[in-house]
This record gives sequence, structure tokens and C-alpha cells, in this order.
Amino acid sequence: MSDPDALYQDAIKQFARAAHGHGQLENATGEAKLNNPLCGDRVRMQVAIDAGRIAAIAHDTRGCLLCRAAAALIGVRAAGQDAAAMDAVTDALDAMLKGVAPIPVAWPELAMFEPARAYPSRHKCVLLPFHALQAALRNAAAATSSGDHRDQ
Amino acid sequence: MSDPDALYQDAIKQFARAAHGHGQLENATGEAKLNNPLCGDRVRMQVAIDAGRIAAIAHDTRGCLLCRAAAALIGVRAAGQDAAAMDAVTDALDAMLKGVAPIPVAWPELAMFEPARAYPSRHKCVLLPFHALQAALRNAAAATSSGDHRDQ
Amino acid sequence: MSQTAASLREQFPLLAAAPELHYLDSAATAQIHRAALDAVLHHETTSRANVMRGTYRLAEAADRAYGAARQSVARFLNADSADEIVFTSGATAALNLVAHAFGATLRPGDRVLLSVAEHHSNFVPWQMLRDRCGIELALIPVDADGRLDLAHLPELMGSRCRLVAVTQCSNVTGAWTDVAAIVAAARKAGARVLLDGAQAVQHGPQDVQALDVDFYAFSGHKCFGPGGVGVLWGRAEVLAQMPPFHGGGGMIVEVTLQATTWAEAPQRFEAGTPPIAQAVGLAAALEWMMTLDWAAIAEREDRLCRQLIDGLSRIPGLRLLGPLDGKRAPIVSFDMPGLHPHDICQVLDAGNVALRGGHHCAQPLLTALGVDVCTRASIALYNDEADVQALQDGLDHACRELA
Amino acid sequence: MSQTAASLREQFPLLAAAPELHYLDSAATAQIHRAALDAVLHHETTSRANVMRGTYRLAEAADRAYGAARQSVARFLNADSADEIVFTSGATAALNLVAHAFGATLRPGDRVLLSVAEHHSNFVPWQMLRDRCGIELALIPVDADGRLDLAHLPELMGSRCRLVAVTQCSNVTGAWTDVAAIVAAARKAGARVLLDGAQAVQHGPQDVQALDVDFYAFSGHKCFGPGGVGVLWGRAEVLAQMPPFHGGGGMIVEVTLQATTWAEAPQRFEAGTPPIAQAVGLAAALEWMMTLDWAAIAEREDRLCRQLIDGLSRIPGLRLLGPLDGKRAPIVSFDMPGLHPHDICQVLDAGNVALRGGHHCAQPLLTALGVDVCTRASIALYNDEADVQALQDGLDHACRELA
Ligand SMILES: Cc1ncc(COP(=O)(O)O)c(C=O)c1O
Ligand SMILES: Cc1ncc(COP(=O)(O)O)c(C=O)c1O
Repeated sequence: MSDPDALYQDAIKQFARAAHGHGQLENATGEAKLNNPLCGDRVRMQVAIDAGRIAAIAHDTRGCLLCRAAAALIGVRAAGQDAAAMDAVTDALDAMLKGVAPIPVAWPELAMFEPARAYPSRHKCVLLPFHALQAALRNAAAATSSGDHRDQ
Repeated sequence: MSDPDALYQDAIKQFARAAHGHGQLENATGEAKLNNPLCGDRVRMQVAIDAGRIAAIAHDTRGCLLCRAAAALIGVRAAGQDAAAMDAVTDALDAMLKGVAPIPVAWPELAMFEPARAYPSRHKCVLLPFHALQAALRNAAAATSSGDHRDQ
Repeated sequence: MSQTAASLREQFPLLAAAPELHYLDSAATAQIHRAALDAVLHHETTSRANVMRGTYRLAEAADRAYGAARQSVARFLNADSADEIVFTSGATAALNLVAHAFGATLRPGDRVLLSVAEHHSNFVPWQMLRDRCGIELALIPVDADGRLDLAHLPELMGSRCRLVAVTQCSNVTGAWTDVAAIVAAARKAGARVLLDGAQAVQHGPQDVQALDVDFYAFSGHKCFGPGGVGVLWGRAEVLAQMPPFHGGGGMIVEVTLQATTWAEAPQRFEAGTPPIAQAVGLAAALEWMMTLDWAAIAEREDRLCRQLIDGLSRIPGLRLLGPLDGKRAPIVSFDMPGLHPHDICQVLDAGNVALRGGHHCAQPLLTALGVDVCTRASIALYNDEADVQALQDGLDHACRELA
Repeated sequence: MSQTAASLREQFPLLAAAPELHYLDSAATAQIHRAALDAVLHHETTSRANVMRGTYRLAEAADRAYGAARQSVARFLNADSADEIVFTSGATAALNLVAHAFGATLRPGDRVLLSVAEHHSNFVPWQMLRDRCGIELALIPVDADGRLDLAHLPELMGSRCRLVAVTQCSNVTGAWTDVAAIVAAARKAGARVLLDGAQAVQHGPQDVQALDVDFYAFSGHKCFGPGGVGVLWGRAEVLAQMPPFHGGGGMIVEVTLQATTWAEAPQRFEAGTPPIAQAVGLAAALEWMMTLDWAAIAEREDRLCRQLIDGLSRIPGLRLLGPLDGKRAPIVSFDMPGLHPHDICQVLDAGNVALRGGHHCAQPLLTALGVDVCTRASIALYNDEADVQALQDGLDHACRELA
């Protein structure tokens, strides 16, 4: 049996507390709200896209430490990325949590979630902000191509 | 474990084969059809009532040996009885099959069904003609009181 | 017979094998009693056959066991007759059965009265019925403690209330419903009453005749029996007026290409092969329960519940949900601002304390209480002081660890 | 691995403990395999907790076991994804789920095509849907051997057929349905295809992708698993378009007083606490089945079936129902004019032969075959020559005894 205490590394607590990127964008070009039906956690992600890349990002996250840490990491790291890069990071994170891949080299801070491998019920907590970002990016792309701004 | 062979006493086979009372009444004052949903067995009972008693009876029975023997016993025995007497016999038979009462003294031939005690799934086979008769008697009473002839 | 928590705990194989475990999640699933497990095993290895259709001895044995299980449930509920006992796959299935079969007797504009405190399983089926059939839903509100506020019952029923469907005991707050008051108002309005007993049954046998309701639903896994089985009790005259819900084998008198005639209750409502061994296992659990000294158990459960409440109220900032005084089931939910229930549960798990965090399938109630999620500890007959203490210690640890 | 019937029989606790029993009623309920029973026991004593909501290790273990069970079923059916596997309480519940949830996407005048050979569980739910919603039912007729007569398939579908719902194998005649022909016609008409696999699964793993159907339903108790559990497989894109059937815990994203949003499949269709230990037990049975040499088993089942048919055809007056040539499941039903099936079954029980007599929940089929009731012997992988011989001897005895 693994020790649940190990899950709450200082890095997670620090990221969660810092809540990097928390807030609201005036000039969002894409937005998505996702929630986890099992626990009611909610993330709203907003992005402003410029030339296919994330120019600015903001989120409003109500959730557990893992969820908030993940959102804050996105708040620090996502700017400058494009949708393909975020898909790659999300897939790599998913694979790491499932135990079928190592820590994604692109985002070494994701190492803080490694102990969550042992707790499948918590994987969704970590992934929720990433999935919300993917959805926001899709919505931004759809809005650009249709010349229209859509919420999901 | 009891021996199923014991169930098929000669008396049962003889009654079933004789099919006393099989047929149709011209002057029925009450009639009922019942079927056993578990096996699809069917009994149609007809009675002609005179002064509150069974003046004539006929049945059409499609069923197993137990069901046919019970119907034939009714064919021999029911004439002259009133509804209360048939209710008493039916209750006594039910109690005997459940093992909570001895063979009804009124109808000693019911002893042939005693081995069926061990086989609850067959109780309905024995009881079906009796229940059909009770229903026919109720219908006859209702027809008399309403001046109307009703099928159930 | 009166037994200690330790001697009771001994009878639950999972708990007996895990002495370090502080299982405080019985409101979600109670552990299975040895007798129930043995009964399942015995049935499957000596009497397994399909029921109600076979004439060989093995099938007779299966039939007998299944029929006896119905009798046991009838005794546990003090039902008038075993024919009023419908086996289902669980409380949720039982509630859906009523929403469809009793629901089929309702007309647009008829009203069903629920409460804000319902579990989703006694909420969503009625919303679905409303959207399907145009009935009206009304909701009994809750007070700040989560107790049903019955002040405006007559107005809430209006003139066309046909059914009041409420929980007997909240799975979040432990609040018991004042069933007598609801039944009295419902009778006056000509409405039937359904009681969701899912949370009540693990605290002792019930008496549907004394409760004087019309339907009662519960699940086997919440009263020390197997999963996959539940019960709907319905008053004979009410069941007799309802069409079936599921169609299939065993619930018909005759099927022709044109039309089908239904069997009587309870068969009418048990389409297909029922959960036979599970019903037999449930009966064993209920028979065992009927041998217990429930006054003594209630006293102990209550004492532990008070200890828990006392301990929790000393934690700064912690908010207890639900009534703090009066009769309540030993289910204690709380909110710690700044600490998420999943984190709390995770850290407590390190101390082998099993708690549940989330919305507990009662989002309308949580919204009414002003929280999104909460942490819940629930106590059953096998719990003791050590479990409460471990929870207390774990929470202290969590406050330090997660701060 | 190829095993003898005797070595297989050894693995079924009930049969191992009753060497005298000639169990020929597996079409009603197959006996439970040791592995399934052990898995239930193991789960209930080491991993029992509610699923999908708990974060403590015990709940994680329950979740993992339940998720793994879904994977096992997906492998057994060669489903594209475990998300296409919905656990239900049985085949009947699975069929009712489709009749309601897919049924909700139909409009008055849309057609559902069944066959005369359906078990009541795939017949009555559709009659009920017709009476509720005004859809049309049409019926594929059977030939004199009980095989579906597909000659007029396009006409039977008409222009508005939305679903063809048929049995993969008759529980009375053992006739296999020509699924490919039905799928081809359905695709042309734009109709979906549901296959009732209740009788097929005990004869080996299935391949829903090769069958190319849209829904597949079966019960655990007919494939050596526990009762109280069944499966609906549905093509992802079809499940995604269906509203839920039962409402309750675990199938929602959010519940508010006004409205509720549904979870994705399979959760959307699994309201309430599912039959967790039963699903785990079923998975153990299926995993065991996937290790077997099915070609060898089919050959033996077929040989026994031929022997049975040969022996029965020598009894004067006896009428065999169903196809006598070609591929068929080892289910043999017959009619003995003058001898009632219940009497036959009763007398054979004296020789420890377990047979089933009655209408087998297939009254429309029996009517089409010109009988009211019949006697059925069904063979599974643990049967052998001695079982067939005992049936033969018992029937000789019955003819003398009952004449
Ligand atoms: C009050 C209440 N009602 C209904 C249910 C549903 O029970 P089940 O999930 O066993 O169907 C529950 C259990 O979660 C409950 O607590
Ligand atoms: C062909 C067929 N379909 C459906 C069913 C119903 O299965 P269950 O009773 O397990 O729900 C059966 C079993 O009796 C069957 O043989």
C-alpha cells in the first residue's frame, strides 16, 4: 500500500496556493467550463489566441489540491503553446498517471503528480484543468474559423 | 428426498384417464376459465346452479395428470355442493398440500394428491380446477343477483 | 441478544480480516455479514436453478429458497403479506419502478411532492417522469439544518397531489423525516406516500404498517446483504392497480402476438430471472438483523455519533451539516472551508479511515445547505470509539498536512 | 486447452457435489463456475465498497475491480471499447433498457421488427413500447422447424423500420439466427440491429464487431456467472444518442431543481449502485471461458445433441421441435402427445434428470409450432454421454409409468 501522505508534496500545495493564472480574461477568444460529476469540481478556462498560440490564459477553479495545482501549473506554463502541444502534454500526463509512460519531459513539474498514479479516482482531478484547456482551445479554433464566439 | 414416482399413484392416472365431467353444459349459469401462467395449463369450468347448489358441472381441461385428475374428481364429486362447501374443500386441499392439515374428510379421494406435498411447483396443478370452480360459482352468483350472465 | 461492537465486527469477514480499518462509509455500502455471504455460497452450490418454472427437485429448492427470502423480507418490514414484496436490483431500481408503474396511473397536471433532501435516485426518476408525462413536481424545502420544513405541506400538495415521495432518513445529514406528519397530510389530500428507506434499514427492522405508508424501497448492500438486490414493498391494493414496468419472462399470464395479460403482484413486477442468490443472501442478513438487540445498538450508534459531533465541533472553522440535537441517524457530514473533501478523505485514508467526500448524490440538498461538496462519516453497528478517535486524529493530521 | 466433460464438471461446485445429477437445464440457468464464486467471495471480503465515488483505498480497489470487469466483458464480446459495456441486472433489464432508451428516439409509426421466435423478454417490452408510444411492430415468421423465415425481410421492414430486435439463438429450438442476412437488410433500410444473446453466450465468446450489430444483451447466470447481473453492449455512437432509462445516483453530471444533465455512457445507463460483486464474478467466468478450446467444446456439445436427437426420434409418437439438420445449439425440445411436460419432468427427476417443461417464455413461438407446451433438454460444456443416456432411460420409464 502506498502512503497517501506522499501525494501531497510541497510542490502541489505551493502551486495550489499560488493559484497562478486565476482570474478572468477580458479578451478571451475561447472558453470552456468542465465539471467532474463524481465530486462536483469545476474549472472554467479562458484563452486568448494569437497566431495559433496561447497569448493569455485565465482560469477559475473550484476543486481539490490536485485540481488546483494542475490549473496553476497551466497558468504558469501554457502561454506560448499551441493546441497540438497541449494535446501532447495532456496525453503524456494521462499516460504517466496510468503508469504506462514516464514524466513528460516538456513539463517536468508534472512530476509532482506522479504519486497520484496509485489513486485512479484522483486522475480526473489532475486532468480536469487540462481537459478544460483542450476544450477552450477547440472552442477558440471553432470561433476563429466560423468568425463567431462560442461557449461550450 | 422423496420419490417422484410415488406421485403418480394409480388413482391419479385413473381419474385423469376417466376425465369425469369432461364436456360442455348447455344450461350453464356460471362459467370461468383459468390458466396457470407457469405452464400454460387451462381449465374451463361450467356450472348449472339450482337453489344455490351445483345441479350440473362440466369442464374442459388441458393440463398435466394432476390437473386432469383434480378436474375429474370435481366432475364426480361436486354435484350437490354449494359454494361454501366448495370453498371449504378448496381451503382444506390447499392446507393439506402445504402440509399444515390432514386429508380433508369430506373428500377422501383427495388423499391421492398427498404425495404432491413434496412438490410445491405442482400445487397449482392440483388447485387450478378447484379455483376455476370457485370462480365459476362466483360468476353464477353474480349472474343470478344481477340477472345477467357473466364470463370471467 | 446484546453484543459488543467488537463481537459484531468479528462477524463481518472484510472487517475481521482488516483490523486496522476504520470503516466509516456504511451509508454508501455497509459491509456484508458472514451469514449473507454463506447463504449466497450455499445457495449457489446446492440450490442453483431458475425459479418459478422448474419441476425438478433442484428447481423446487431454488423456488423454496426464493419464496422464503420473500417471507423474511416481509417479516423484516412487517408487511401484511409476502406478496407485497417485489425483489428488484436495488433501491434505485425500486424507485424507478414506482416512477414508471405508479407514474403510468398519473395524468398531466397531477402532482408528485418530493423534498429538497432527496438522493438523486428519488429525484431524477421523477424529473424524468415530469418531462415525459407532464406531471407537476413540488418540493418540500429544508430548514438550515437540513430537516424537512413541513410548515406549508397542504399548500405544497395543492389539490392534485397523488404521491409524496420522500426519504426516511437523509444520506447527508442523518435527519429523520417526520413520516407521521407527512402521512397525515397525504391521507387528507388523497395522496399515496413512498418512503425511500435506503438509509434507514441498516439501523434496524422497519414496520411499514406502523409507518402507514404505501411504498417502501431499500437496497440489500446497505443492510449487510449482497449487492445487486433491493426491495420494493407496496401495499397490495396499490400494487394491484399498477401496470408492470419491465416486460419479460415470468410476469405474464399469456402472451399472444396481439396482446399480453399480466400476472399478479409481485410477479408482475419481476420480469426476467430475478437476483435469486442475492435475495437469499439478503434474507440471511435480515434474519440475522432480526435477532439483534436494536435498542442497545441504537444507543451505541447514538453515543458514537455524539462523540463524533463533539469532537468535530472543536475543530476551528469546521461546519457541521444537519441537525445537532434531537433524534438523528449516525451520519455526520461537514465542510472545512479551504480543505477539499477529496483531499481530506485521501489523507485520512493514510490513517486507514474510510470516509466519503463529494456531493453524495444529493446536489439539491447541498445547494440548499450552501455547500458544493462535503465530507461524510457514517457509523454502523460494527463501529466503535477507536473508529471515531481515528477520524478525529486523522482530521487533526489533515489540517496540518494540507494547510 | 482441451478438457474432458468430467474435468470441466469438476470445476462446478454444485455439480461436483452431486455426481448423480444429470443437469440438462442450462438454457434456463447454467451452473456457476468455481472461479466466479471465488471472485464474488474474494471481492466481498477484500474489496467491498461503493464504486465511482470513493477515494479511500478500499473504494479504489472496488473501482478497479469493477472497471476490470468491464474490460473482461469487452474482451469477451470483442467490443471496441469498455465504455460500450453497460452492466444491468440481467438480459431482461438490458432489453428493457433498449426498449425505453432507444425507444425514446422513435416516433409514432416507426417500426420495430421482431421475430415470432423471441423469448418474452424480447417481446413484451416492445409490445409495451407499442402501446405506450404508437410504434408499429412487425414479426419475422418462422418456418415449420422454427427457423426465422427471412424471405420477406424487405417487406417486413417497410420504409420506417428503425430497429430489428431478434434472438441470436432460440431458447426452445436451438435454431441460430442468420444474423448476417438480417444485418445486411437492416443496413439497407437504415435500421439498427439488436441481438438477444442470452442463449448464445454459454456456447463461447462472441464477436459483436464481426456480427456487426448495434446492441447485444445477455445474462451472467446463463454463462456460468452469478445471477443478478447482465450486460448490454451498445455501439458507442448509438449509446451516445440515447437518453437514460433509469434515473438515480451515478448517471448525472449535475442535478438542479429544474433540470439534470446526463453523464456519458456507460454511466448514463447505470443508475444507482450497480451489481459490483456480481460483475466481478461474471468477469471471472468470462475470463475462464476465454481460456477454453471452444472448437473442441462445440464439437462435443454437437455430438451429444445429435445423440439426443437420434435417441428421441426412436420414441414412437414423439415430435421433435426445431431444425434437425444443420448448425444448431444443443437445445432440444419435444412434444409427446398425451404426456404433459410437467409429468415427464417430474418422472425424470426421479432419475436425477433435470429437464424443463412448459412454454419456456416463448408462447408465440410455441403457438407457431402448433404446441402449447413442450419439454426441453439443454446441453452445456459439463454434460456428457451419461446425461444423454439418463434422459433416454428416464423417458422410456416415463412412457411406461405415465401411460
Ligand atoms: C437515501 C438514499 N436513497 C437511495 C439510494 C440509492 O441506493 P442504491 O444506489 O443502492 O440503488 C441511496 C444510496 O446511495 C440513498 O442513500
Ligand atoms: C433467448 C432469451 N432471451 C432472454 C432471456 C431472459 O434472460 P433473463 O431471465 O436472465 O433476464 C432468456 C432466458 O430466459 C432467453 O433464453
